[in-house]
Amino acid sequence: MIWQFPTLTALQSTEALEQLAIKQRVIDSSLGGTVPEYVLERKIETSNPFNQAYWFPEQASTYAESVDSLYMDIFFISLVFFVAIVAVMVYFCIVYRRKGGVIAPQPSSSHNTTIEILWSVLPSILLVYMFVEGAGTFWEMKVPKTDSEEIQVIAYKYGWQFIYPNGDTTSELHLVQDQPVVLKLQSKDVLHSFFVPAFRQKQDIVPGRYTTAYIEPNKAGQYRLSCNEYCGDGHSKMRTACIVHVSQEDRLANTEWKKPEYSAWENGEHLYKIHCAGCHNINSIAGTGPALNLTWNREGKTAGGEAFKANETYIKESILYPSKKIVEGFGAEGSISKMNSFKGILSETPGGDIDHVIAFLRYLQDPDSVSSEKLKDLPEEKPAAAE
Amino acid sequence: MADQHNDLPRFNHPASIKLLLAVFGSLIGLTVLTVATSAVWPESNLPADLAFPVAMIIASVKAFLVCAFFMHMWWDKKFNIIVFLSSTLFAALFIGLTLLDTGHYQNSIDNFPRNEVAQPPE
Amino acid sequence: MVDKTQRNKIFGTPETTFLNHSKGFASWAFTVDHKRIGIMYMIGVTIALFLAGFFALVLRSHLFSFDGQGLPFYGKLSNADYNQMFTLHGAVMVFSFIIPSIPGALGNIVLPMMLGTKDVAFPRMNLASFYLWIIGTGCLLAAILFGGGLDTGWTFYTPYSIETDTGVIYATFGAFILGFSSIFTGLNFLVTVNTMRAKGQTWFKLPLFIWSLYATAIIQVLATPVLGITLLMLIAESTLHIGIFDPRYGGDPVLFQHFFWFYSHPAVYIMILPAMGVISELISVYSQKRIFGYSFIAFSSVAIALLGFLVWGHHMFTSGQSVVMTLIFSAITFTVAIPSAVKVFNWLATLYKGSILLNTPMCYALAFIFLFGIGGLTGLFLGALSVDIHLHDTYFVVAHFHFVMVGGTLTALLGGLYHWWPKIFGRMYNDTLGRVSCFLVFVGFNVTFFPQFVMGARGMPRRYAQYDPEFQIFHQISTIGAFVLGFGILGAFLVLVHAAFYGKLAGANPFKAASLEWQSSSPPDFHNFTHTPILNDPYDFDALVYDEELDTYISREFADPAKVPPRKEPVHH
Amino acid sequence: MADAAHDDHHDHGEFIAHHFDSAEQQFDSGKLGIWLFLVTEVLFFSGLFVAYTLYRNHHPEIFDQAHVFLDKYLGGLNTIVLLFSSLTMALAVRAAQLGRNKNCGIYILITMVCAAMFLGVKAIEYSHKWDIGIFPGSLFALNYQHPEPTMIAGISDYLIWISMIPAILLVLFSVASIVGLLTKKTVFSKLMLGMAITVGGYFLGVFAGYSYMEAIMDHGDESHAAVTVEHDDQNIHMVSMTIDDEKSGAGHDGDHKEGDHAHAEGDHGHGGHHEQAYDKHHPDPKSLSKDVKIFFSIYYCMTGLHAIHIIAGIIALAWVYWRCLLGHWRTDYFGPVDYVGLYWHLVDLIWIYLFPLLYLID
Repeated sequence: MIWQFPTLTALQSTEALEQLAIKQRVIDSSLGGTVPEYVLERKIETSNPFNQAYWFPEQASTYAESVDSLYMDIFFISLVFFVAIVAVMVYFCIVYRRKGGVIAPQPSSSHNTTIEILWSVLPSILLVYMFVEGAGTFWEMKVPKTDSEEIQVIAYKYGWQFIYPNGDTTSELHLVQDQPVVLKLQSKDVLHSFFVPAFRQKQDIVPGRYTTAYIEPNKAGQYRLSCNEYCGDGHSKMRTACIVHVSQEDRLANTEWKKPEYSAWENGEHLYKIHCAGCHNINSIAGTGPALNLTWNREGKTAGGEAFKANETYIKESILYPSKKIVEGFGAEGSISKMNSFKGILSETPGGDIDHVIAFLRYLQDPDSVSSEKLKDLPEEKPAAAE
Repeated sequence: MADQHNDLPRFNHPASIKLLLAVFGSLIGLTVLTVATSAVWPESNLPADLAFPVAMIIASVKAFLVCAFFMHMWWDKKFNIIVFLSSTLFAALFIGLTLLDTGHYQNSIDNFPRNEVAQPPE
Repeated sequence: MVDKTQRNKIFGTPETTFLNHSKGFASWAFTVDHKRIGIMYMIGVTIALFLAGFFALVLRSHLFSFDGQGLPFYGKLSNADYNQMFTLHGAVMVFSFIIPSIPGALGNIVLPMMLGTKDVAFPRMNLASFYLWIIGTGCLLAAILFGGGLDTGWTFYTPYSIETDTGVIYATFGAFILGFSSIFTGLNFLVTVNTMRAKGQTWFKLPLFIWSLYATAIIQVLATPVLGITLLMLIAESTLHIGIFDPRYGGDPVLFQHFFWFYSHPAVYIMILPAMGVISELISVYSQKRIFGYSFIAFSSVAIALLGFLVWGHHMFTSGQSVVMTLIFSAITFTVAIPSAVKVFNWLATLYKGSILLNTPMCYALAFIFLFGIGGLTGLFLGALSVDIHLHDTYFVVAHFHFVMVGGTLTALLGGLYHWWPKIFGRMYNDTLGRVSCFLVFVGFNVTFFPQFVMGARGMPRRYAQYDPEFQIFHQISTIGAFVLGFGILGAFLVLVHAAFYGKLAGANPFKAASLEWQSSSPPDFHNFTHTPILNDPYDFDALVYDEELDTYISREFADPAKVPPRKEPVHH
Repeated sequence: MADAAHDDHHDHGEFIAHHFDSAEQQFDSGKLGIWLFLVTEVLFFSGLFVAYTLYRNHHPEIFDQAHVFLDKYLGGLNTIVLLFSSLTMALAVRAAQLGRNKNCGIYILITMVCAAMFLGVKAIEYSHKWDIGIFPGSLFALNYQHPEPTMIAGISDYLIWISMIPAILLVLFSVASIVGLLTKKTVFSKLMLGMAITVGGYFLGVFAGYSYMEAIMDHGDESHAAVTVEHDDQNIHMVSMTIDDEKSGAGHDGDHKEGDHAHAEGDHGHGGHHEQAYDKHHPDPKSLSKDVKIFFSIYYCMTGLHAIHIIAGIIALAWVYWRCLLGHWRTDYFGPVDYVGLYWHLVDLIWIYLFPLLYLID
């Protein structure tokens, strides 16, 4: 077992997804019990270090290629410099070695400003190239396209949960080829880091805030996904798979979706994050709209000077017909609200989405006032990740 | 400004008592001024944004007086002055760059629902 | 010109030296002599090196197989034990070994002598620095004995370091104390160099080792206090929950990283700058040639020290730092490459037309150029943003900083020890065995860490107790290399220890070196010099002539004029 | 030290260390050394200033809510005490420069007394905060009835606990001084007397702070009716923090009702900042942001670290004072006074910034 060399079976990248079986192997875990581990076989060129395939796993995202090519550029630049330095060093050591113990240095210059300035300035041109190239690709990695799908990633000790726009969850990441995705990452406990080598993408996950990672997967296949920031005893167990499907249909059919069990307010919060968080804060600071943690049961005035109380009726009306009663300070009387109507987007039925949002608003004011009983049958929404 | 003491070694520059007392007087004056400003400012029509810079300017004037005369910087070697002032430069660098960065990502913290942060064990 | 008896008294074998002028435990424990403190530091850091090296071998053995089965005779390490091993390896190596190694051991002994003075400016503070080192290291190790170990990684990242129930408080307190030890050394060196140089020794007549120690000391004084307050705040966070770093109480973990790296990036230069200074000395002495581009090397040290304060964010490219700051930090990071490259080019130019003696210290110097070359160049990969995103926190980074820290600093430390050993103990080492151990270090090092570049680029994350089988072959090569490296280092120290007791007498200046410390007897007198040293250019090797009677090199001024060969015209351009 | 092997050409004075060539070199080294040490001090504090700046920038509201618990007049008193100690320190350095050991000793003693007095006032401030549950970090539990009233003669038991240490020191120093007098160890006796006087300074500070609190409390009680009607800031100030909160139970309750009323009114405000309308000098714990405790964490870290520096300063000053008594200072050897002086001024400098940053937020 110890001397068993790894098998580097070539896997044709064009193979259909059906052939991509996840091999599950159970290995002994010091954490107690057993933990399944995904062993992913990947194609790696093993003989030629001058080829980028030697250094890198498969390229499965749009920017992977430019990362690799910059790497190889720096590799060759470094190689030239390194070989030159070592060759010069060895050459000097042979030619000018002390012979017979006689100390006889030959007269030579001890400084030469021109040459010193030259060898300071010329390499820096290469450095500028490296910076510009690296920064350009970095920008691509960071700035999402507008039509990207948003997937919530929750990292915890020691595992992953991926929540798709319809609320379904998986414990592996399932993406669709050529469908850009923004991952909104959050951590349940300590620092983690999202890393998929095939995408060349990595992002730390910081508790208490969101971080985002943007990916444009462009090649179907199954890749390693690992935690890259030390998080405790199970750090090296915090691995899963990232599966890029050829199409949306394929993803729907070949994924084991887990339907979540939410309580009303939890679903409300989920809806808040999807639909409201852009304009409404929940930290007492007004954003484009009023802060929602102060909303429930609040009494105030509309832009027109009319008094209102933020009860169920008012909130329901504000979500469905935002322009009717604009809160003072957020728009003129009679103008069109900055907020879009959510009619047809959030269900109005009793026990539906709007009621869940209201439960969330109440929860924000007083967590004890809201039942935490789980909802067994969440209303069916759009199909998974439909665009 | 130092007293004339020709018999002293050249590294010895006693400051005059008058000067020290004058500096002390100004320091007390500035302290009273800054407390008074802070008491009056909120009620006055002066722009609220300026209260903090004004307090800092007063503090810096006080710091200058202490450094220059109590700490003898006025008569000290230039090198020592550079050494000391460099510390504020590096502290400013530390504060500045960190502030710049946290300012950029502060949104992602503010928008994070606080109840989702793992709660401390009771 | 002095008479023969006096000359022999100055350069001959001395009767009393700093080693034997007083005896007994107390004469060492309460000494304020910089040389004795230096030797105590040397022993201390060596123990720390072997301890941390032992941890390294344990964890490398563990990684021999992908599922954590370890070596057949070795048994198995649990994940928790593995995490403790890499943490202790890192923490002891960084805080107790590398940072104090060259300044504490070599700098303490050599710096005052290079300045022709009797001691550092504050000798008692120097002793305090050593005792703080002992207390600090003791606290670090107390984490193992009383605190249930330490498993945070040497970086103590929050919130993990607050949540874990291992001895983080012991360890952070230890690192806090070690920080003060480092500050004391740096402060002492800065003042000594500023106020206590020999008469007529201007800044540009200082050996480059002094320049590099000076630049190091600037960092120690400016950056280390920030580590102090960071660790205090971390302790306050884990005991009182002050809510600065812990998100559960409203804090920001990324802020901790800013705090930590504001110190720890400059600390990287605390580790490497003195090594560069040692190499500058070695290259010029063993080529018997004036160092090429003295002022460029001198200023590049200071430039590295100051630029080092502007690039801490490059440890945080993936941490959730803002995009704007990431771009800024990346751009500044590349500028640090220039002064480092300048040094390498200047060392090569010094070799040109020299008279190169390939003895043990020079072998280490050449190994340094090779290994630091790789370490420095791989830094470019990590400075380039897009590539760093992929390589961050993988074995590529592990390999990169080991090439700089071990391939750089440890190699330079060994080279420096071999270079100054005859001066410190008055005895010569076995050069053949020295070179053999140097070769083992060089080969073992490359075998250990080169495969890690490949692993890293292929996506092997660091700090993994278990890993995918495809990486196993690289880990196996690496583990074998680590044992070779361990034997090499052990051998290098055995050769030195043997030399200190049984080596041939070395003479005052066996290597024809021109800086002032070689104008004392070997070992030096308690007061360093029994005469006022004659100030000459530290790189003017023609100022020295061979004295047959003493079998060593002495200044022309002391030599018999009849036997002195004519002075070559110095070449100045 | 100067053994035979050490052929010393210099006329080394009594206090010139063997490795220095001249008094000037020794002085310059010491001076550069202390400046560098001050550099490390500035950077040491810089970490806390970073924390302060960030939280003030990103969460101005918690600073707004929290600053009402700090009394700018007590802070101002401490500022003046420290500035005065700086003056006497500068005078002490001057006396040492002129070789006047006795004057120097007196000035140092005054400096030490001021330092201790500063700590006394701080003890009043701290114990008041603890009385109402303002503890650092997660211990923070603002509650005007906190803790159970266990005060002795109207004095906070926290204050009594803190004052135990100086009280013990006072006894020890006094006894040591008398013993020294009896055994004719004059210098030792004087040193101990000086230390006893220094500790006395602490109680002076406690007394000053306590009297001030009493005064504003009395003032507040007399004009209580007027206060609530006129909303006179000066008069209502600190009512919530007077140590007699529990004694004047009735008035206190009334105050709360007043506050509850204001709260109810405040609810009708708009923009979600209804807590702002609440009586700003007596805020309801529920109306405060959860993060207010971070302000107090920063406050305790900054002022606590500063107080530790004051204590270290007193120890250093005591050493200088001792050497004054021994008559060590001469016109060519006064370095240690100067160095300790520089350190003391730095402690003052840091307070000069801490004062407006923490106390004068409005």
